[in-house]
Amino acid sequence: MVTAAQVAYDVGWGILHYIIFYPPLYQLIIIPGLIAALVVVIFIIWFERKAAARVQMRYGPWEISPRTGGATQLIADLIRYTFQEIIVPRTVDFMSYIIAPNAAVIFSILPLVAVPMTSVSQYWPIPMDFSLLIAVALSTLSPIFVVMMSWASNNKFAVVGGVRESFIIVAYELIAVISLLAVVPLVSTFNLVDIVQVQMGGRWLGLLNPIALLDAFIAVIMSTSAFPFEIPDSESELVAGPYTEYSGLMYGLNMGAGYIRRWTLSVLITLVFLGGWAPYRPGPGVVAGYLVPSLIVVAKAVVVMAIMSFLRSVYGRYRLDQALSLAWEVLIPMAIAAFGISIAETYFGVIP
Amino acid sequence: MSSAPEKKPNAPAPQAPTPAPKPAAQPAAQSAAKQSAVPAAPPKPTIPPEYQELQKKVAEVLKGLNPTFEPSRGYLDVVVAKEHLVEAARRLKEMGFDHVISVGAIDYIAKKQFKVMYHLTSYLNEDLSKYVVALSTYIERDSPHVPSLTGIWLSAEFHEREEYEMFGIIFDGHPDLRPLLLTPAVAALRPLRKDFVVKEESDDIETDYEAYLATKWW
Amino acid sequence: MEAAPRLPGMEVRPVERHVYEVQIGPAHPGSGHMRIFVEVDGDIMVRVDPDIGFVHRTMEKLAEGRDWIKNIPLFERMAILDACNITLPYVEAVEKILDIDPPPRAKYLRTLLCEINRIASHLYGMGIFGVFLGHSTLYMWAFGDREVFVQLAEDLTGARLTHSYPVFGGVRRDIPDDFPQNARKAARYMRNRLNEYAKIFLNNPNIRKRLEGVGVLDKNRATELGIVGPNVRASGIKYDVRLVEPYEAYDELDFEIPIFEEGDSLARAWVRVEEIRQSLNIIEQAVDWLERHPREGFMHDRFWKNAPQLYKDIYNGKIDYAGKYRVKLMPLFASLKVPAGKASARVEAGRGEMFYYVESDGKNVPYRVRVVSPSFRNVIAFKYVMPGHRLMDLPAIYGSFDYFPPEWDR
Amino acid sequence: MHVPAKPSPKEVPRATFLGRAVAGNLGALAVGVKYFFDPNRITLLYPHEYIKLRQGYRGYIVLIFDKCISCASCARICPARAMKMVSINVFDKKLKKYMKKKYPVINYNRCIFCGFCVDVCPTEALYHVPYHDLVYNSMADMVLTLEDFQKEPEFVTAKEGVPVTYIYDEKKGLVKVHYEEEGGEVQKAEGGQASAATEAQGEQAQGGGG
Repeated sequence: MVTAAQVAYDVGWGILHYIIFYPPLYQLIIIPGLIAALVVVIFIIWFERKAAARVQMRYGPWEISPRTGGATQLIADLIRYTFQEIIVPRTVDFMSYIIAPNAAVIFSILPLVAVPMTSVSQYWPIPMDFSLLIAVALSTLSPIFVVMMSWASNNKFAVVGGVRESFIIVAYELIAVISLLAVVPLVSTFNLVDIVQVQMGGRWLGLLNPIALLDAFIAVIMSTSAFPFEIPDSESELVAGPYTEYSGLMYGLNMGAGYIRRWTLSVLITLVFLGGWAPYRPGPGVVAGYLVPSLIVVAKAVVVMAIMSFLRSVYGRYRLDQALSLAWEVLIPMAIAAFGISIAETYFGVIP
Repeated sequence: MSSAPEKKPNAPAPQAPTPAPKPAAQPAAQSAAKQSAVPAAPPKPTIPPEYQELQKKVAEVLKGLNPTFEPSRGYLDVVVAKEHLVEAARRLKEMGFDHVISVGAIDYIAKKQFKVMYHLTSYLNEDLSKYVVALSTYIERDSPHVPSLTGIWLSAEFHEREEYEMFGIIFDGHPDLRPLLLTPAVAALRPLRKDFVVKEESDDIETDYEAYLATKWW
Repeated sequence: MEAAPRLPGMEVRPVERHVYEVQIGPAHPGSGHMRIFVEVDGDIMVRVDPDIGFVHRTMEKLAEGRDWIKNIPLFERMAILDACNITLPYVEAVEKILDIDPPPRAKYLRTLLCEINRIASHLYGMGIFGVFLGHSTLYMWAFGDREVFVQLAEDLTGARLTHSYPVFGGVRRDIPDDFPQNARKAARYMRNRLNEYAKIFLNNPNIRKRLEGVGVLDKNRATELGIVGPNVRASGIKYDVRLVEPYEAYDELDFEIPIFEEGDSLARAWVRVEEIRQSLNIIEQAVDWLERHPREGFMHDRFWKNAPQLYKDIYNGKIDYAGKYRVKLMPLFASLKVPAGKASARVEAGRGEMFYYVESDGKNVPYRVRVVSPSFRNVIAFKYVMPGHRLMDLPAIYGSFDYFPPEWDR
Repeated sequence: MHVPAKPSPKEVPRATFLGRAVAGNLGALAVGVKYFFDPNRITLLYPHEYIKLRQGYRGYIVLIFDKCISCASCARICPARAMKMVSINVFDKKLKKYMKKKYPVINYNRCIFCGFCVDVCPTEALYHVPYHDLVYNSMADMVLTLEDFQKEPEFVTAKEGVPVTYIYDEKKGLVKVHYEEEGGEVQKAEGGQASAATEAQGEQAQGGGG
């Protein structure tokens, strides 16, 4: 005898397990993917503006909802961007002009399907054996579309901005890759789950190898052109850099793509250096085994992002050649040194 | 007149319109000279006293170029003929006047003349820094040509461009004589010449009440 | 691919091969109303042509149609954040033709407002400089702290920016009763703040890298270009009108003229910081002097000797609705005729030497007023200093000269 | 007393590489963090608060009709040609008859608030009201009639907003204080000087404003 309640229960259970908590979908769409990213980005932009306002003798967003300190300002901005007219100039290359921002957003989220949110193997979106490599590799895709945008825009400022972006891509990718992979000798695996498990006891790899953490942190800032590396779209000489010709939702996508990329890389840094869901040990079941650890990761990554956002109120922007020389002459040697530190620590047996 | 109050700091005197002058406490001859009684008549224009010495020097330097000195205040107005302008400029630069403060022109429409003035002073020669010398010349209003001094003082470049567009004075030999501030169409009007009249609201202070309330001057 | 469509109003100009022309401005987030044509070869600027005049108001022409006193509010519009310094040389030049010398208290009051304005102007310039380098905190700080001095100026004159404060023969107000202590508090506050400015901006390694060795102007080059103000003092030239030809009360005050030798953008920023310190000293000295001395002699006797009792009552605050310490203008000002003559005057305004040439032919309007503002004399530097630098140095150089388009356009 | 200004050569502070990379960064970050945790906000939340300006501020101008002697000095000195003299019929009390007299009217489209008219008026028939944020519905409304010119304009912001004033402080520069509190203090102190109590209140108000 099958009752309606049973059917409803079964269907609900099925939706919960095979649709909502179906790992690839869950990670791409819900946490830490699109929805979480959107919420986090809204929070981070609000935080960025509020933090800058605190330092800068003013209130920041306030008027829209005085009780929450203007927290809904970004939602209002989102709505405005959504309903703003999208103006496509006559001189642009239409297809690539439209594709580039969308692709940039999609490829920014993509690395999130390659990271684990729990140690329970049932909830891994992909096999985790080489997940670190895959995530790092996927994270390098989206900046290409910024260059594409600039070229499609057919605008002088956009082209100069795109050229700067491409210079910076080459510089920071190496740092990001080397410094993220610098932990591999230490844990002798590419498996992100194992990397997190090693850090369970409180020995975060960021503490064991702070230089690699610092390097990765700076590389993320560089990759998302945040201060002090806001070079491609430096508004004091290039109006908005590669995004000059974009308006409305398309411009919102461009801005969002940068933040989402920062979010993705922050999640990666959290997993690799800051212990992921440690010290929590995932239990059985969807909630204890998947939802809770993923929320812990999100919380840690938000802190990382907040620190990155705070730098806006302290630093100006570097010149392009100075940023490049900083990358090639200081940060890459530092990344290699971090690699060496890992090897040395392995030799002395820091990780049992 | 309230004079040199710094010598009597404790004087309460909230209203003592004419405090007794203290001749013994007068600080310096220089400030005493400043406090000379206000002349009722308009002042006689002369060469200012602090420039007398410089005038002799400049006359010495410009010997042979027939400089004349016009009465002025705050600066020394040296007038030379147009032919001698470049030579005079060269000699003044050798003397130490190393940059141009201003290149100004005046339209004397009644005399059909322009006066072009190069106000000069010095950065590197600290004795000359306190003086401003105007090297000036009169040119015909109908054919306003004057040799450019940009070759001697590079700092005159933008000033000459400005006077070119404002007065239509052509600085011969200027490397880049284009309008600077105005668009070419406006510059063709020669806005700073006296025969260009700015249309503004009338200066009448009295007006009809209805006309005033209907005014569109905003 | 077809050629780019010819848009209406488009102007096609050939440029050299390998050269890429970028137009910075005129509707530009930082620069204000001006445009710079920049030709870049790679990332290096090879030719820079400032195209100015977007806010040109032909002040020299307008002045020829206005009464003598009406020109004071007119010229003020050049740089409202530096209003007293900008109008002072005009007033001085007219005073020279009239052959009057303002009484000491008026001189000190003018000096006081000049220095308040100088600080406000420097802070404004530093703020814009900060936002050019992407440093929004300095921008907000400078503008926020400028508010302190704008407030002081408002207490003194009754208007935040367009003070119209110096008039022929004197000033328009005396200091309020609580002004000295407020000014001292503001000075002490600003001194502490300048240390924090140094920490977050000038000694910030990021900013130092941007500014050090950028836009170097040596002594001779600066002289040749005729750059003015703090910019030449950053190049080691000992030139300041307050030093070489002291006006108003500057010859009685104890202060220093900071001179830097480097001549780069960083030195130009440091000059301004040091000048703010000196201006704070001057404000304190001027306030001390004004407090020590009786409230008399704020207007030249020619304009105040015959003042009726009502004017004195208003000055002393005996009329309740009229305010206190206001110096009434004699009706004579409305129809002032200046005798024929010509004079020039210069003062050290916030951005540099401000020069006026005034010629009168005895009428109630000037015959010719030649105005040379410091920014106008600095604009030539863009043409000759920028080539050879990278495109990203443009804001660093541009901001370090403390540009102000309304001032150079006049 | 003649103390000439003196040039004083100065040097841009130099830093070693390590000092620049470590001390410079840490110093900048420390200042930023300090203000993050202890912000010094001076923003005026405008329609909710408004500045109660002190007497002497050059705000809107009001005519006292009975004091005007029709001398036209104000119209003559007006640099913006905002003030004009208009003739109207008024009853002269001395001569006991109606006669044409001239009175000033003002066009606020043009007025630049230089205050020359107020300062030049020989009978103080004009005065400033200490506020300046007014709203007109159209530009024609800003051409005031003689009747409007005699009334103090309605200060709309004061109906909803809280009056605040800024006082000077050594630590924080300008501190926003609620006006009533300060006004009460001033009346008690009778000195016109901001006492320590008002400063404490100012900090309180500052804290509450966040």
